[in-house]
Amino acid sequence: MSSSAHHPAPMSPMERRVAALEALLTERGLVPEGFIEEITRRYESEIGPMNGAKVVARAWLDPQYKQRLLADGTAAIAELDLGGAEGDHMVVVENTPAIHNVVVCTLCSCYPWPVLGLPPAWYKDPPYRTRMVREPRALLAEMGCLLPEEMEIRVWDSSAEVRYLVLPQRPPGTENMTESELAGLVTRDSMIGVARL
Amino acid sequence: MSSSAHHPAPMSPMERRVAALEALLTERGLVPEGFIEEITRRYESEIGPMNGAKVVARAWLDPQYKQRLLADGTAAIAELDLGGAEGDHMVVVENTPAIHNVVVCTLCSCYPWPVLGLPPAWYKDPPYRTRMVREPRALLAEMGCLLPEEMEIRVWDSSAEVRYLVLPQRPPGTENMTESELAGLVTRDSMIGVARL
Amino acid sequence: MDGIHDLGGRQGFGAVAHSPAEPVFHQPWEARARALLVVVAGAVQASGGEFRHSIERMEPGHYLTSGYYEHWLTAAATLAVEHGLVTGSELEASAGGRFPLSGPVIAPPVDEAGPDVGRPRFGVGDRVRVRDWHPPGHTRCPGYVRGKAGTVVRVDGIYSVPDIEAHGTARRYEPTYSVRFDAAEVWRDGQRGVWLHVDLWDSYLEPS
Amino acid sequence: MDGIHDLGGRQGFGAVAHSPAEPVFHQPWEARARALLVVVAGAVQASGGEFRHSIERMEPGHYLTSGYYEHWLTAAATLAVEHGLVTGSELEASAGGRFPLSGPVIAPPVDEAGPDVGRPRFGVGDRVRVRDWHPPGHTRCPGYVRGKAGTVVRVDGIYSVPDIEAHGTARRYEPTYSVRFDAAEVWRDGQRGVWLHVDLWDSYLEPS
Repeated sequence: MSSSAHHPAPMSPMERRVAALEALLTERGLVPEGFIEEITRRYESEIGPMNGAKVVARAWLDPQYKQRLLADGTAAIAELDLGGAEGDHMVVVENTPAIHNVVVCTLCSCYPWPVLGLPPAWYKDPPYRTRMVREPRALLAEMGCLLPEEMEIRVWDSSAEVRYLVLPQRPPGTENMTESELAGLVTRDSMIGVARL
Repeated sequence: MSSSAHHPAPMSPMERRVAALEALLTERGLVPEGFIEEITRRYESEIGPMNGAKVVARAWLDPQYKQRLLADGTAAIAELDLGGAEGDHMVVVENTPAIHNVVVCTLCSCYPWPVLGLPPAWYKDPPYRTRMVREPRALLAEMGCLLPEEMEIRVWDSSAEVRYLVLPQRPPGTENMTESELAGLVTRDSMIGVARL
Repeated sequence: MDGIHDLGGRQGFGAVAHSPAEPVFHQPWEARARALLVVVAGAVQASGGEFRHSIERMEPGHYLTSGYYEHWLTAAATLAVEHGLVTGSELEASAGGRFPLSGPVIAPPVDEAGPDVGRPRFGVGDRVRVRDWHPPGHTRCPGYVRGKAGTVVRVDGIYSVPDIEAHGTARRYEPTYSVRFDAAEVWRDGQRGVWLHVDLWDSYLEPS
Repeated sequence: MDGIHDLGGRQGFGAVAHSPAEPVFHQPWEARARALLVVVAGAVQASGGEFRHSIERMEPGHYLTSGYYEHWLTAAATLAVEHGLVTGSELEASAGGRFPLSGPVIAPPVDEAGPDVGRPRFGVGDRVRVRDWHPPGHTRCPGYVRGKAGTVVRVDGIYSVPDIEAHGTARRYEPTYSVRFDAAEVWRDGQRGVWLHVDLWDSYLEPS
């Protein structure tokens, strides 16, 4: 055993607070064994933007699926066995050559977990939440998403129960790709709407 | 020389920042010798609520002075040799049995320096600035200034060039007091309007 | 509550620290904090409104200088204390230091939820105006659209009103609408071709 | 600028830490910081508007977690850097650590001040409405009265408009008015007998 094992790094204040709450709740019998590890594993490995990418690829390949997806996002997404918390009321908004969609939550951090996983830090921090509803064209450009001046921007503030997924445009030159190859092209950012493909 | 003189307390981050700016400005020849000490001395000993208290006591004793004070605060205050920065445009607002006045600066910390000195920390901090324009009756009560429900409250937000002084009501039982005894009764809080006498 | 969380359109926050990909949790404690909120919310049967409001009540300086999972931990601890699962002094003793909790609820408790709204009052294309109000409790009506007129573009389901559920056991159900606002009318800055869509409960709206 | 400094009516800040009397300066560095602002403002000929805006541009989390004299020091250092008296790296080297400065001006520079308003447009008793606007630069028009109607109770002198002077060397002069608002109309909370008076420049107002 190395000497460092005898002297682990001191806990940070945040680690101490988390450990304190966990210890007290465990003492009260409120934390089932393995619960924390299991929920963490699920969010780290089972959900994430790879799920949304499958939905997008399917919509690109299957016009009838796309129609169902735009008409009832929740049901069409459930066809791919996706759903659950923060995905019970899904609305899918479609990018076109003339329209760009982008999603934000100004009041907290609402995000469609089943299709995109947990939100990245920048989505939850004040700069994005303050600016995306005030100056989306400038902010998108700053984030590397330059839109032609005549392109209409539709910002969706997830302030109630609906969660939004952006359906990006299918990039040109992808005519011969398989569904799984297409899914590999779809980035998280393109489904939030801070990038185009 | 004690040993502590050889090991002065380490400077706090704020002390280091102030020292850094001071050193650089001094190096550029921008800080006249003794300037900092002189300006500090003036704000620590020459200006303060004792000045406003003189104005109030005079107004209580001299009805004509009071009339001039309410008509043109700056000029009447200047009669007592008071004036200067943040006191160039003074308006005096009078408490009556039916009206209570209170002063705030929601955007920064404007305050009538020549008559009240520099503002206390709580006047400049968010709780006072947020709440005095939203729920003045509840906040005044919380600060110990309980007003009858039927008393009208007039809040003055010092958002432009005018600075406000509240003229408190003269307390009963002070008929035989001298001007200087009366001035001794007048508190800073009563001239901001967070207390009555 | 006109709280620090109501950030839409506020200025001075600088650049977005964008990263195209990042770990789900940056530190192991973030994952544990997140799971503990699930534990507490389940144990005390907290509604979504009550959970969100427990974050909104954080001391504003703390809110702005801490990340999302510190918000969740603060919410979990606050709800645990408010519902009597643990005490603040137990938390501080166990943590060996300060354990900041959120501030108290400043709105009165809601005993009477008022009548449900079973049918949408508005349809797609209707012009509506957001109430120009300042409720002291939890609300999902963002400040930046209050008093503004917009157009209903979608009628969604019927959902529990957060303003009610955050403040007691009473519930009221109302339709929500997606309402479209011209960004130039909201910000009066002449920008063109930008539409802001906000999802709003029925009682947040008036006919326009 | 809809900045963190525009605090009137915001909620969640808790109790006022009132003390009936206190030292003018709590620490010797506070007095020195205050004096250094006077030095810098004099050296760079900063207008009141430019000075205030240099505080308003502080990172919002820093603004809320620091006191008044840290605001002044940050303003002094920011103005000194922006006017080329010192550099940010000189400050950090000399301080031996971080020296946070305020963020950049986000409003465009003002070259044309526009015409002065030599006579008051409004008189005592006139009903006026505050412009419902969101200027990106410095302004002394608090957010909580924007769009609200009130009554002129006093006409004051003619003063340099802060919105102009904060952003260049141009100046515009206008009358200011003290405008009275019924607190119940501002906050829609039914409170009675409370009048809010805000001092506003001519161009902030429209006839009502």
